[in-house]
Amino acid sequence: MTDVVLKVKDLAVSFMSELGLVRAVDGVDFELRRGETLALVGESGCGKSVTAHSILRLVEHAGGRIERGSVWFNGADLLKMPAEALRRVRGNRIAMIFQEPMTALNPVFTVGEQVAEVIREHLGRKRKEARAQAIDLFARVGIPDPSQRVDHYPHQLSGGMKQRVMIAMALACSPLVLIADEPTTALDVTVQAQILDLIASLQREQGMAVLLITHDLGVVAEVGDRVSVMYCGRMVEHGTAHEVFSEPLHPYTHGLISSIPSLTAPRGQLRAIPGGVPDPLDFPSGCRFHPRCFLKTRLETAAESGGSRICSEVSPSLREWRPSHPAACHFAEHMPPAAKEPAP
Amino acid sequence: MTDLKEITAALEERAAVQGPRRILHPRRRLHQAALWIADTVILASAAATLIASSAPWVRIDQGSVEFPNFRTWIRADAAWLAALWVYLLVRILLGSRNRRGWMKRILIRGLAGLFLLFLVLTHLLPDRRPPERVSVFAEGFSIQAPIPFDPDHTDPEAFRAPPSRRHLLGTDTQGRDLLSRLIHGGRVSLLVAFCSTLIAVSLGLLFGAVCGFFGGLVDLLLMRVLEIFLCFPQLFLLILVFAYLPGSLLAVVAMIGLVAWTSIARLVRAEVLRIKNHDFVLAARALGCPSFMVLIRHVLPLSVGPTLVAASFCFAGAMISEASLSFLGLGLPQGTPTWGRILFDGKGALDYAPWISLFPGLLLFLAIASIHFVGERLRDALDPRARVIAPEIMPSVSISKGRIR
Amino acid sequence: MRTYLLKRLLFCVPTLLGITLVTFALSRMVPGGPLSQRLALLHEEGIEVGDEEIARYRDLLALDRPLLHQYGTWLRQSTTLDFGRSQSGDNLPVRTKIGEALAVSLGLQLVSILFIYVLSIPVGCYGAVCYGRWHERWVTLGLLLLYSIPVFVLAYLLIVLLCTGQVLSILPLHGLRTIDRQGFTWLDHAADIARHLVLPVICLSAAGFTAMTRYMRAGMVEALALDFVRTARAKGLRERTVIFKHALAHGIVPVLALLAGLFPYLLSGSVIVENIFGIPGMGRLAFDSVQSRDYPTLMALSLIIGIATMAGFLVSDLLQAAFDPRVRLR
Amino acid sequence: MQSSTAVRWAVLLAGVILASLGVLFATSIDQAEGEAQRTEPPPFLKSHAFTDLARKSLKGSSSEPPVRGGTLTTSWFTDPQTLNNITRYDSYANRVCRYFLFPPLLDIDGSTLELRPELAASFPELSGDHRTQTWTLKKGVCWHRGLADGTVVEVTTRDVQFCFDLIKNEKLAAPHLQSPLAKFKSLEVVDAYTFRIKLDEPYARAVYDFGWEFRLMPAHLVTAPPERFDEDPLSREPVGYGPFRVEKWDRGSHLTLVRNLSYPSPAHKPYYVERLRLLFVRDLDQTLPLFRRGEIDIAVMNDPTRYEVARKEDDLRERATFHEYYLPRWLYIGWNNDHWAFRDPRVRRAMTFFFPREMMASRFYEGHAAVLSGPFAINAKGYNHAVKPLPFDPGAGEALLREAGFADHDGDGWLDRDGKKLEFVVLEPINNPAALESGFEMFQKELSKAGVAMTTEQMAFDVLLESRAKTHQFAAISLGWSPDPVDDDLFVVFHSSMCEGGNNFVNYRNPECDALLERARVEHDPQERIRISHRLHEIIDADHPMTFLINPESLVLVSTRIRDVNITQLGSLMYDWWIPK
Repeated sequence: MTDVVLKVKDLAVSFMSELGLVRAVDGVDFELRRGETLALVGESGCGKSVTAHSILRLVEHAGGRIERGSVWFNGADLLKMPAEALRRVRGNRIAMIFQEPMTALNPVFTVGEQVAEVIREHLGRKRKEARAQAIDLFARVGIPDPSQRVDHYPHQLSGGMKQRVMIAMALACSPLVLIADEPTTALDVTVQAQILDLIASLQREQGMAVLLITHDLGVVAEVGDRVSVMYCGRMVEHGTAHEVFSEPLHPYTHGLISSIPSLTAPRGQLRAIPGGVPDPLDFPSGCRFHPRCFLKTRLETAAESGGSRICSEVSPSLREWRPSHPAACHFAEHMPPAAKEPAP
Repeated sequence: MTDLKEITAALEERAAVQGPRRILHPRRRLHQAALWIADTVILASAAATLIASSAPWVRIDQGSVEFPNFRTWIRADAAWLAALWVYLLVRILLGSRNRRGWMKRILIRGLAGLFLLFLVLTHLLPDRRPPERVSVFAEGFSIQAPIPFDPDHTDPEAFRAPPSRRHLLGTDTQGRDLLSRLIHGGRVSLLVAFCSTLIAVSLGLLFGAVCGFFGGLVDLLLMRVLEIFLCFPQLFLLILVFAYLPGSLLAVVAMIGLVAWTSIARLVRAEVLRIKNHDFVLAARALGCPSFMVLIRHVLPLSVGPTLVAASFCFAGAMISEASLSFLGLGLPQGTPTWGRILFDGKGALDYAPWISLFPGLLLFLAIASIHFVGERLRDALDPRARVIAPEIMPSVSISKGRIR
Repeated sequence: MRTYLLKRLLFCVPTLLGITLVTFALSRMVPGGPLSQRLALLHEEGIEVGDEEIARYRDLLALDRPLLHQYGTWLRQSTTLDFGRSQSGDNLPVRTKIGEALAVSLGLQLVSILFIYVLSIPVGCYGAVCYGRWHERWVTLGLLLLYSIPVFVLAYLLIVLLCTGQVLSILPLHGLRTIDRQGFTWLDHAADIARHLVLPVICLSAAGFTAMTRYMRAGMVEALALDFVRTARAKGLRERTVIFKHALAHGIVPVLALLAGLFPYLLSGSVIVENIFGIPGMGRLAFDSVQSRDYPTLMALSLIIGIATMAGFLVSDLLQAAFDPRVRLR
Repeated sequence: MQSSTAVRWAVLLAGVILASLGVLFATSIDQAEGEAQRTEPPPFLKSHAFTDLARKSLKGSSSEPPVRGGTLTTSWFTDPQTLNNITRYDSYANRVCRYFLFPPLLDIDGSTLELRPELAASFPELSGDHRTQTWTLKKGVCWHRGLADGTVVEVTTRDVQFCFDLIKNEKLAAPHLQSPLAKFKSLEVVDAYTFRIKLDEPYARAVYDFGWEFRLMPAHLVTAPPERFDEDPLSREPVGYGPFRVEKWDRGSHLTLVRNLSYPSPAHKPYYVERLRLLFVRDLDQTLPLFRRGEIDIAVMNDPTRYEVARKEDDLRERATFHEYYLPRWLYIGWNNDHWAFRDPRVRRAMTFFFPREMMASRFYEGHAAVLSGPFAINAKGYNHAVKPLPFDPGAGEALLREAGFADHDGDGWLDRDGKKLEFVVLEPINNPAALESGFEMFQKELSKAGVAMTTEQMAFDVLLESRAKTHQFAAISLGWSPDPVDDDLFVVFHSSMCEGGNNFVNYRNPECDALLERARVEHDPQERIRISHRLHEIIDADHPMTFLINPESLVLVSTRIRDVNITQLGSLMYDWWIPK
């Protein structure tokens, strides 16, 4: 077992809203290994961003409350750590980049200053030294003539360039873990590819673990080593990218994969998962996917009575249906391989 | 944090259908109190003649039943009661959750009916209080008003009396009951504040919208006019008002209004400039709406939010400056009881009869605090970002053990 | 930058012309005038003045020349800073009168502005950071209490509490300096003035401070909700840096824009404070010249207050441009 | 927020508020009891000293001999506009110049209100037809500043000639001086100290006018030409010859006068005080706080209620003596005699019946005002005490109105006559004292009970005078008059010729009154002048063109630091006050 850098156990985060308590994340477990890219995948609103933000306890500032669970990093639980100790980890050992580079940088300070301050803070460098280090960081992330760009303001840079600055900022103290919260969603496709290549090369260079949060399965297929699929605040499937894409064990994953339009496949109506994201206030009982699950309907029709009722009563826990390929579904063995038989 | 935005959108949809169960705002108790205070102040001012008057409500005198209080009513009383019904109407419509509902329909119709009745009454009643021929404390059974003193009734043996059972808030240096003067004074203060805010908002909106929306030469010229008015300290308006129409309500309202509108104009101009380049405005233009229509239907409604908030602060400011004006000898004539005037008259007696200034000051504070919190509630209500997800989770810093490190 | 300053100066001219014209029209349109003011004073003294003396006196004051002509001569003279002589009876050159008053008032107002900004920024930040907590709620109520007390009531309360000896007698009550100050070192002079300025500055800036705090808090609440604050935290900066560097730099910009509105506000507020604390400043001079219909002083005052406010605008715009690089001075 | 902390905080805050209220209540005292009904003229001066230290400072009670020196500070409302002796006209400049810097030829003795020679050696000799006066100056009176080389310059007829020519000069802008001295046509210098002036027709008060009005300036120091005379540097740094000279004038803040012993001051005005400081306090409510801090020694109280409260405070009783005296001033409501309703004297008398003057004097003025029945100060010799002021009697008022034909014909509750409702507006200057304002409110209430609609309107004083009073565009007007303390000339107020251009705002025309006024102007014998005034008093009370209200009392606190505190008929002039070491 390559050493596990980050281990999240039974994480649950809730928000208080006018309509009552919203459990955005309800018991999530996953591990992140050194040098590996774990992709956290799910529809919008399934709690993947909230999970990412609660690792560094940023969610508390956005009003969320971490109800239970623990995040193990370097033998310590980040959630119970005193604020000062956690602060020394943020940006230093675990770094994070965000989705909209447009607003993620402070418009009134130069980009160089915003990177140098991390170096000054964590590595204790003097002002001039930090600036020099910032310049060569810009060079490493591929920003042209960095010595000039360092004194520019965010509104003078393009989206892609700003995301490179964010990456430079994250890599300033060569962190062990990089959490990338949908880093490419706001960028157009060409720039997206450059950013992903950049992250991959830096990862290889520093042996950094990357937790990539995305809803774009194409990105997962390309860079993801292992994949975790989330639905309504719960983990429904883990596995290596290859396994999950070829033989998904959970109907939701299967539905996701089969809804990817591929250039080669014959034209025709796109297959989409029926129904919509359930109401965050009252999730369906038992397995949260059962109202939209094609497997459940198929089993009902196949008159194996009593079988499908369990779906709507007991919420399935993660079971190792295949070695290191757990899925949270009662009838995972009946899952048809994705490639051969697309869902109805 | 995209999915937080998704969750908000989902909740928003849900709230639109079912309506949020309870408004979760860190200041909700304060806002509630503020609304109650505003209600009581407006109710008291509207029914001032009923509440604080030496003419009893009903007098039964050897078989003949009289209503002396009603005979002292003048046109202003009826107008104020009409205003009260309008206020209640607005309060019910805005306050409650579900717009529909049968109970509400009846209430609205009832209030509208009463409103018309009082409008009619306004024309029937004389515009000046008829002579009090009948001696006030005649014999026979009579139901007194809760505060049995007129605002200008001098109580010979209670000069500068501290608060007692007979005079709840004590009397001023001329032996007049302070509580009844404050109630009647509330009327004039609210009127002054309302009218000057009306002037300030209307001028401000007009100016700001035109300046912001049309830009170019129009903006250049109008901004110069705005600057002229802004450089014009209230002091210089004294010239015109000081001799020309001193001491009249119109003068005081004009002076306060003409100074306050500049800040609203600048606010509206900034808002309009910001909203002008939004997509939906360009879309409206693309659809061929005449620019005037675009301004009125699309741009202005959006800038109403901050304007309302500024208006509520201007309302509060007007009540205070009315007091400062009386300090300069330019406020309303010495006889008319307004909160500012009573406060000013009591200033000399601060150390030997402090209640004369203390209670109007307290009342002024309560009124201004309630206006401020209502304004704040308005701002939060109109700002979509904080509406559904309770601002309790608005970004705030978790301070461990109360120290910002 | 220079073209911007030139453009701003160019724009000042029509505004200043407008202000002086409006003041001129206002003062002439109002009934009464320096002559009737003087006759009223004489009536008060029981002295009766015959008609021919009044007629001779009127043409000495040159009141009956055509209005536009009077405005033209005034304008020509004011370009050489010769504002003529005050008609309020003391016949001092207006320049010296305003000079004395400006020196006093400018000091008082600048200290007040400093006091307002220095205090309102931290309190605004505190209000934003602890928005919704119970102690912040009491602070807000306290600020509202301060805002809703008219200036003169606050002044009298402070005087009764701190000056007259009924409770305390630690602060001086009247004027800017103690009268017999022989043998004062410059330090004593400074301390003396400072002690005299304490109460006036507090009264003058109380309302301004509460209003500014409210705007500051609104700006900070908005700034704290922006994404770069989250990034700053994710970078592991200290909480102090996140708030007072990142959020404050963004939240302070709207508050700087208010600087322009402070000048005229402070001037009209200082009328009351200068009257109560006996400080011969611009507020009192303006109020006296309004009452005694002293046209030359009024015109000069309107010009100088206009210039001061224009300067206020310029300074606030420049500050905004300095603080926010996105604002390009064109 | 946990409810427990909120409760705790609320209780704490309420406690603080109640405590501060308690402290302030402790100093408040029961209200004043009414004064007894006034019948004969009230004594001119009532001085109260409540502690033996205070008694020691009263006039004549201290045994030690007076000592020169010390500084006495008092507070005035505002600066004198200018101290140029020729162009000064406002009351503050008049007081500083007339009493301290430039004493006139004849001065008024504060206690006896008689003329006394001051700069003049003696009273002038009058020619047979009273048309020429020969004045002689006192010798040895020197200007505070002599020539550049330091030689002392004495006040001589050279200065008198210079000033007389200056006043007669057309280009000089000083109507307040040229108008009263217009009667004196020419001046002839006899020798260094005597000069003769001529009038064109005899005038009884000519000696008083010239002696009191004529002003001197140092001829050797004046530089400005007549048309720009007030720009002379002497306006700011005045050079006088009187008992005091200006040490420092900090405009808007204070004026310090220091004693000049070279001036031969008359015996009754020794002026023991070394330095006199006038503090300009714009807000009258600050006088008492300044007095408490000891920054001023004399506190003139503008609010009778505040005076009554101060009189009962222990710490002020130790530190101050309390003085109440009548300065000549009478307030009135002038009814426009050409007004359709007020043309009838019965209606005017009815109005006086409705005004509760005694209640206003005793309640709102806390007993510090005397109700008047005629246009004279209460202590003036001319006041005829046989004419009693009409009592407050609404019944008699209504009877008079009915007699004048007013009744509620159309039943709307308001009195009217041949279709016109009795409704009028009383014009008032802007800041009338609060006590008078309350009096008017009571008046309004009483009239409203009787069915007469009265409202008040306030206006700037000069506009009120210029555009409404002089042009008779008013129904009723509330004004006041400060009569001349020595010998008031009512000609300008009541003579029919004064309706146009003069001060006869109410259009009062009565031939017998005109005759009396003309005789008073030429009558020299003081006893005869008093009989004329008494007769005038009776006529005016009968015609009742005005409702005479009150003569308010001046209320002054003087610090016990000062000895021999003697208040004269002209106010606190500090003739013989002194401050022990």
